[in-house]
Amino acid sequence: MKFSAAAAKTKSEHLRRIPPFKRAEAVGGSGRATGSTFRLGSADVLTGAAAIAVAFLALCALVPGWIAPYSPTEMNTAAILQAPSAPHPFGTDYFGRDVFSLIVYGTRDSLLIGASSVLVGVLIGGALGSLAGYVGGRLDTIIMRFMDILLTVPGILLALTIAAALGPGLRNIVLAIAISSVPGYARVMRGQIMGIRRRGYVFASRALGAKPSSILLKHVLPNSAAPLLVMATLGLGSSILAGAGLSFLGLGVLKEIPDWGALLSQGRGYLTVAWWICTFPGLAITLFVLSVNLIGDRWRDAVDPKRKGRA
Amino acid sequence: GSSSGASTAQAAAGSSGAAASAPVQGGELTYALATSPDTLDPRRSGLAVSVRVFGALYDTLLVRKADGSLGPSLATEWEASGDGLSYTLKLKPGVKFQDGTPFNAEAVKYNFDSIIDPQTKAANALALLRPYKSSEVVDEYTIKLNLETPSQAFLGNLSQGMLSLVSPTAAQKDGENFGKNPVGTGPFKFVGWSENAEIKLARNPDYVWGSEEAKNTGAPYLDTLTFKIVPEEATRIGGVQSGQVLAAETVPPQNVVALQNDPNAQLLQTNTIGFPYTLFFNLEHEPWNELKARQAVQYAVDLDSIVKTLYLGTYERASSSITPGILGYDESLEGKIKPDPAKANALLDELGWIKGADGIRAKDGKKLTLHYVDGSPNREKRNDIAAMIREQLKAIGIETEVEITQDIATVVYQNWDYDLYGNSQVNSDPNGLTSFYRSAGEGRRTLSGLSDPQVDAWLDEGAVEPDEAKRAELYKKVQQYISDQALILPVYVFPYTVAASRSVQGLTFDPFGYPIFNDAYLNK
Amino acid sequence: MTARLEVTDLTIDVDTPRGTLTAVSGISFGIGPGETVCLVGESGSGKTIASKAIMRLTDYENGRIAGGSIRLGDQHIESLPPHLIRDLRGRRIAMIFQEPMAAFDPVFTIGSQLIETMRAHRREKKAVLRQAAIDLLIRVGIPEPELRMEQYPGELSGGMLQRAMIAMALSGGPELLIADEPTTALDVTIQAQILKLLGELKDSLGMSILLITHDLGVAAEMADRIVVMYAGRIAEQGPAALVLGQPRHPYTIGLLNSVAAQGSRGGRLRAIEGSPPGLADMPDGCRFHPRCAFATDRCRESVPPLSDQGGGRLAACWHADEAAAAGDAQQAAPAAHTGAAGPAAVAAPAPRPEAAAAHGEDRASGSAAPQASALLEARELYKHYPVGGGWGRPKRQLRAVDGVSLSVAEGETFGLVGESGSGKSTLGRLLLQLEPQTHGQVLYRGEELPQPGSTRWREARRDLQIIHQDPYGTFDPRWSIGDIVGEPLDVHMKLGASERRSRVGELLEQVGLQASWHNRYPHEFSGGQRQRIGIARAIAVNPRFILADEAVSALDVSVQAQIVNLLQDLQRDLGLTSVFIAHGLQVVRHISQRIGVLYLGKLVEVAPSEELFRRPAHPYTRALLSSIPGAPAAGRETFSVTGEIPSPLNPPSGCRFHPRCPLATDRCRNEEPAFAAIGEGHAAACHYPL
Amino acid sequence: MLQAIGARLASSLLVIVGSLALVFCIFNLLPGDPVLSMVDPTSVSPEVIENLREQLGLNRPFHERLLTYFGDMLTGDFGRSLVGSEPVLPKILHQIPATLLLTAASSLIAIVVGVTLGVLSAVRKGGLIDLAARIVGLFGISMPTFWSGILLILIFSVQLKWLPAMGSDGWATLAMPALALGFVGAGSIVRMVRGSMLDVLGEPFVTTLRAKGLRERLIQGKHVLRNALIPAITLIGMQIGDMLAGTVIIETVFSRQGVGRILADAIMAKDLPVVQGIVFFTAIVYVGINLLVDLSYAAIDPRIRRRGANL
Ligand SMILES: Nc1ncnc2c1ncn2[C@@H]1O[C@H](COP(=O)(O)OP(=O)(O)OP(=O)(O)O)[C@@H](O)[C@H]1O
Ligand SMILES: Nc1ncnc2c1ncn2[C@@H]1O[C@H](COP(=O)(O)OP(=O)(O)OP(=O)(O)O)[C@@H](O)[C@H]1O
Ligand SMILES: [Mg+2]
Ligand SMILES: [Mg+2]
Repeated sequence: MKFSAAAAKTKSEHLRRIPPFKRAEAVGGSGRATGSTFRLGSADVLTGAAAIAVAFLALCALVPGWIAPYSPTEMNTAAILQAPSAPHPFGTDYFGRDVFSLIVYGTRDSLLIGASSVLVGVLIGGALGSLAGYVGGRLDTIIMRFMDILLTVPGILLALTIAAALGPGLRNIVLAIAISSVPGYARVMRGQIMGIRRRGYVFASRALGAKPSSILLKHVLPNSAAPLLVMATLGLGSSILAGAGLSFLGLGVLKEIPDWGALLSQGRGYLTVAWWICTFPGLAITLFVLSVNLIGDRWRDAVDPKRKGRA
Repeated sequence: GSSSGASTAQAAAGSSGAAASAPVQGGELTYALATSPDTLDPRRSGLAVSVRVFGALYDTLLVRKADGSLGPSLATEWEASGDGLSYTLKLKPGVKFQDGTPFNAEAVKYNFDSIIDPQTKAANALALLRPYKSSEVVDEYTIKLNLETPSQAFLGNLSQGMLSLVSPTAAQKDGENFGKNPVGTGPFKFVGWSENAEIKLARNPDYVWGSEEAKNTGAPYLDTLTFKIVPEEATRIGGVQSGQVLAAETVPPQNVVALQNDPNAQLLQTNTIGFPYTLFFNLEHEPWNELKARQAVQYAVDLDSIVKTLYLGTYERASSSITPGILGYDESLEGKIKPDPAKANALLDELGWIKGADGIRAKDGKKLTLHYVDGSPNREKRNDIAAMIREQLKAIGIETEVEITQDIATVVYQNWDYDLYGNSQVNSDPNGLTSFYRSAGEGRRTLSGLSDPQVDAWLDEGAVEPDEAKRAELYKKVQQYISDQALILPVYVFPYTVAASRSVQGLTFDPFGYPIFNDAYLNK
Repeated sequence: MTARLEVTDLTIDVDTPRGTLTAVSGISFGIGPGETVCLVGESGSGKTIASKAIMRLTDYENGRIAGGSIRLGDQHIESLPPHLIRDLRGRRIAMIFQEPMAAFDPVFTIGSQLIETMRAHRREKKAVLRQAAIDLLIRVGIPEPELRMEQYPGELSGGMLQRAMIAMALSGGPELLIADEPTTALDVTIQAQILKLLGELKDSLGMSILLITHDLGVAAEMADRIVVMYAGRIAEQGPAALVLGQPRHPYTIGLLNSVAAQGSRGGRLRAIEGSPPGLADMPDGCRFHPRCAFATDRCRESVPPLSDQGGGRLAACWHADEAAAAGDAQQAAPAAHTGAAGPAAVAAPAPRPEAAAAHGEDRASGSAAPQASALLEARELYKHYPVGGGWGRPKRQLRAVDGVSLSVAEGETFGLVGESGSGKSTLGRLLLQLEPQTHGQVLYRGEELPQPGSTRWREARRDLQIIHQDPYGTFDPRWSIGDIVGEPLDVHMKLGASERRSRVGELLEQVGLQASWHNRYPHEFSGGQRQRIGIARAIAVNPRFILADEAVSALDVSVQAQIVNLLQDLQRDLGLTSVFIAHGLQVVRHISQRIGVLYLGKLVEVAPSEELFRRPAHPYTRALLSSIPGAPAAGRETFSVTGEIPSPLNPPSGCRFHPRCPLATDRCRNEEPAFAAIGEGHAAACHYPL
Repeated sequence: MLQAIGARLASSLLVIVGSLALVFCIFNLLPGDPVLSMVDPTSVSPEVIENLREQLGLNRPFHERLLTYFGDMLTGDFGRSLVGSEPVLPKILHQIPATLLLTAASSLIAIVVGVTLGVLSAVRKGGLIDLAARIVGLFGISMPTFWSGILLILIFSVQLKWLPAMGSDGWATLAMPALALGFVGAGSIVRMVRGSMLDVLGEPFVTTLRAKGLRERLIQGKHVLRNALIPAITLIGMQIGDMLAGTVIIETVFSRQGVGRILADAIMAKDLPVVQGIVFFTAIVYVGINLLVDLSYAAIDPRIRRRGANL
């Protein structure tokens, strides 16, 4: 087989030779939606709607009292399992709590579970992945092997261990979800870093005499972050779902104000008699995941110079 | 309160019409269980769900009849010695284990001796058999059981499924694996168990020694009895509604109504006996060692409303430490304690717990908190009870920390780390109260942690008192003491519910709430 | 069967996120049977999109034919339904692209991609098609065609792929072959081979060719007629000789002047000032007017029509006569074949003509020999990369640089040329000590450079700077250009915020950018502007030495000229020493005092620029020079090399050039020639120097 | 080649051994005592408990137990369950086929649905189909499996009576669980495939293919898809891993046999030998998935095949 390094090199070398303008064209002009009437502008309408939704959810998380008509803990035993109606737009649950208010008040913890477990996962996974990718060599092997090992250890086992070691509570659910997500983030980050460290601007910076640490901080990390952050937007939703899953397996915490996942898990037994108890929290999760992802996609397109101008 | 007062299995809904038609031979009954048995070796099992299967696989020496009295099964006659230290039982001749091993005194001796042998790692059976010491084989069909101390509960316990009799040959041969290859004398023999899926039993054609408990004392009508293990409520009920299984146990209250209106399904329900779901205060923890604090909780919690709200009227409220149907049950306790937040507040005020700005009481800078431990998953909506109690206690200034944990063994039974913890037990004799309220030995303790010589004395007396009426009196005293001291919050009596297809007929339950499959048949 | 292509008033709109823009406005041209037409013009002038429109490929790229017609024979392409268009593509019109490597699907074999093309247009047995494919590969000069059929694109060299691409284009027997910059990505030697192949094929098959290029040399060599595009319009078109020899549009004249050509060494190039407009901000009137020396109000207000200028030539200029006259006046000097040699100050004047001229002369007359003290010296440099290995394969050594000694004098500009993969960049990196060498020494001012990481190494980084070939890739896309230019300042001098700001502003102005642009981002700049930013960064900390690695190769000629001028000015003003790597031989010749020729990791010849061009001693140098597109210089016989540069993994024995050398003997095969002096400051490694 | 396989095996072995050791450590950290969950501590005397510990070897030092465990494992002895005291290996082997089948079926669904929707949405970028496919995909990743599972049961078993609600015998019982699980994976795959299809559609070689006069369907189905799958394969591999983990919940909901349920029970009961046995199995599956991923890379991408990069 006549595959020489010279040939391998040629491609990138030649790509570099294309005038910069053309390179932009090469990646910019992608297939046109044949015969579609639904065009570019609608992406922004969607993103706008998503932004409004997220803003609304943020409002719910910060000042639920402004939005919710009832207290989330108020158990009106005279009005249990009421179908959606004007006073209770999302109905009431088996305690007689107003489902709408529950969801509004549950926003904070839900977003918190999502955000903080993603944050922890991204920080740990990102750090390990960067280390593995930037330093390389043996450290890379060790870290990635360990990530593989972590991947094979079942998530509920981790959750249980953490709950057992640190006591029950939201914090531990978050930690458990975060730790299970670490290998994924680490992998992506490592791949990114390995790609970015070969970029021209890293070479240029090194040629200028910049210190490796400052290259890592100023060039490599900021440029590697985008896919990780996009992955994190996905993670926001899946963490809430993972929390719901733990709650389903009986590892949740009984909080005064349940998060969406817990609402969903606790209400599932009522699906046939009172569909509204777990359907609306489910829709809340969907709304959140949907909007965050739409925004995430849009934002990646905006940040990623390669995708500039793509819907 | 319990209207009937009796422990008769009350089949609700459709089963009434069934009695008329003649039983049909054959067919397979699929019966969905909510959890999986741990083992089919009765000696080693610790789960009530296993007993549902034991009833089909095994027989016990005695049975508890619908009226609460003891009846013959494998033992035809029994007689206690004057000192109450031994019982002589006459056994039914001609009984064979499903592997052909004859059932006789030797077999009984083997069973009971192996239970007290630590090698067997016996579980609940060991507790039930206590204070058994040894057996003497008087002749082939007569056995004398010797006890360490007299026990009035002993005989009754012989009717419990955990003391079913296993084939000595098979038990010795299979050793540890016996639980996966059970052999008994029951109406069904074991065919196979595929874990987490199903346990398959087949009709034992030789079975002619059925107890009077079922109408059919011969071999069962069903050819096959298959237990499916279906933990998820919705799936279990869905299974009956879609016809994939013919019966499913533990119907959630919210589905009861729907099932009652379902033309294709029927709902069978019976109350269980023993100790109702009861919340125990931990008397070793401040401030719950003080009567007034406990009383305050007692007055603050509106259990009637909780039970009604959560169980939608399908569960009965418990009022005492034992359920109706148990000897000595004190009906006078029913409705005795009415919720009274004002009184509750007053009691706490008296103790010096003062409401702070956040509405939570505090004393000496310490908040008034109650550590409520409950198991997981949300069995019988017990977590929801916790949630409601938390709300109600908040109203009188108590902050409830609810801990839901999978690891009850550690949190509760090892660390005793709870202020309030709930438990229930299926039992037939009030003597079971001992394990909750009698001061335990050195270094050990009970759920309540009570240590009162008076109670100990009543319980000890009750254990040996041969006169039923006097025994009942003793246990009434205990119940009143428990109630007066506000040691517990009795919550509900658990009804065993089964959703079944209309084709299922003759399915009944024993007083413990365990299904009796011998009369069951399928209408084509 | 061959028909004429007629493009009339073609206007193409493209939909972009910013709205619909017009990329091509009302262009008309025709291609007769068997004719070669070259479409020339700077980047972004609309050449590609116009050619894609001919095959309606614009349909897939948010493009729309908004007006005009494209007629092939009697078919109106602009209105054909998709299935008919598809039938046309590849069969009647075929296309080859600039990037052979990117134009093949990397995951299918060459053979399957060839056969697939044929199957799209004819039904035949696989074996027949396979044989046809092999025949085609033979026809385009691919050795061992059967083996190549089974290979993947990644396993073939660029030149070979371009041949395969041509084979693929030929497979449908097209009447018209559109070649969009088919050789831009290739080495000069390979370019010459490919152009030759195209010429031969055209003659034997009687196709028409639409050749798109920005290289006037290529156009001069290939074209029967030339169409010059500017900003989406046609500026001038006509027979090649006329357009190149007597250009009548100021833009054509400017383009020709921008080409660094023989005899102009050291002097300033006559660049066209400014840069082409973007699609979104097209000037009114004549689109060239902002850059045109002849521009009047008329030009600003009304669009000049493409008018007949005689001799079958059309030009779109209100002042064609004046421009042509001015151009003619300057053509006193013997016109080179490209017609570009004439110093025609037609376009906007250079910023500091006098200084430039003066200095240019100085330099030119200055001695080329490195008698001044050497600033940088390389002694017996080797760089071997271990490749392969792992997973049980033996590691092999890739000899990227294989024993190079050279010295660069203080104040000198040393040019480095050679084919792709010859080791130019590697040598450059070694000289700057950005990579450790395998063997040998690099002396900076007589001392060896310290190891990476040490303080002195960092100090050296300040003195030795690099201008990268692809500036865009070396800019962090998230950094503003102020930060990019300021990065060396941050690394080497701790300046206060305002000081830094003013220094950055100064630097930006020094390279002809506005200081106020410091907070813009790289993607907002054109290629030429980006290269300026790169230069500003390189000179930010007053280095002693600059390595320009293909610093202008990616730029349009007009912009290239601007940058070359800028570099020369800066070198002079700052007293810089530099090494200038390029594959554009003319540019190297223009800017450097001495030139080294690298072949497969070895220096084969070093000589003063003019000397090298006048009397190349090594056959390889000679071959390089004669590969420069356009007719060979008078008095020099064509000297073409065959084949491609061998793999540096196992270089040929003896003289490394022998497999491609027409003069090779047994001695060349066995004995490695020494690098010996053959004249003053002129050395070559050849047994039989010319 | 042999060496490559050897290295591969070695690293796989490392991961497996590492996972087992990690789980062992985790269990060592867990408070609580398996013996306590085996017997009723209120009725059993401390001596009995001590005796049981002794029998199970639980009071020997940690490292000794670990070594013994690995030693026994080498001889094929995975120990006995602490709860049912049956041997672990047959217990798990009995359950593995069901779990593997479910994982495979849901992966198949995820891949088929995910790739199809991803391709459709990329090809019809900006159109209604695109929007629909993306939203369907996002729904997939925003619905907890237990919820969608129950919903499926209510629709297809209870209402329509088309499919059995539970069990693990026969294809009919596989349909809903695989659908519920596969849908989640499909969500991520849609996004990935869409993104990478768009990237590839922008590649210059697509223009070449069009210029050759190939049908658009051939271009998209043969060329673009194959190239687009290359970056998607890693994600698909990770999704398969996630689906294996997801069986814990799905097996419970649909009352299927499988190691997922056994694992959940064993963890709750602190039944280390069983957990270890299952982790051993999952580790092997993960290693197998990785191998499969690499093989598919090689199958799809000749560059890797020729270089024999990872195998
Ligand atoms: N699909 C597209 N979407 C938006 N703009 C486009 C598209 N294709 C081309 N353009 C614009 O049209 C103009 C002409 O582009 P074209 O590729 O034809 O130029 P060119 O003359 O071939 O340049 P080069 O020499 O760099 O190849 C450019 O400004 C480019 O930005
Ligand atoms: N880091 C590296 N690892 C392995 N091989 C390398 C490396 N860098 C360069 N090479 C090889 O060394 C040889 C010389 O490369 P170099 O980039 O110096 O060539 P060049 O003359 O600059 O070519 P071009 O004109 O294409 O830029 C090539 O065969 C290349 O593949
Ligand atoms: Mg172009
Ligand atoms: Mg180079």
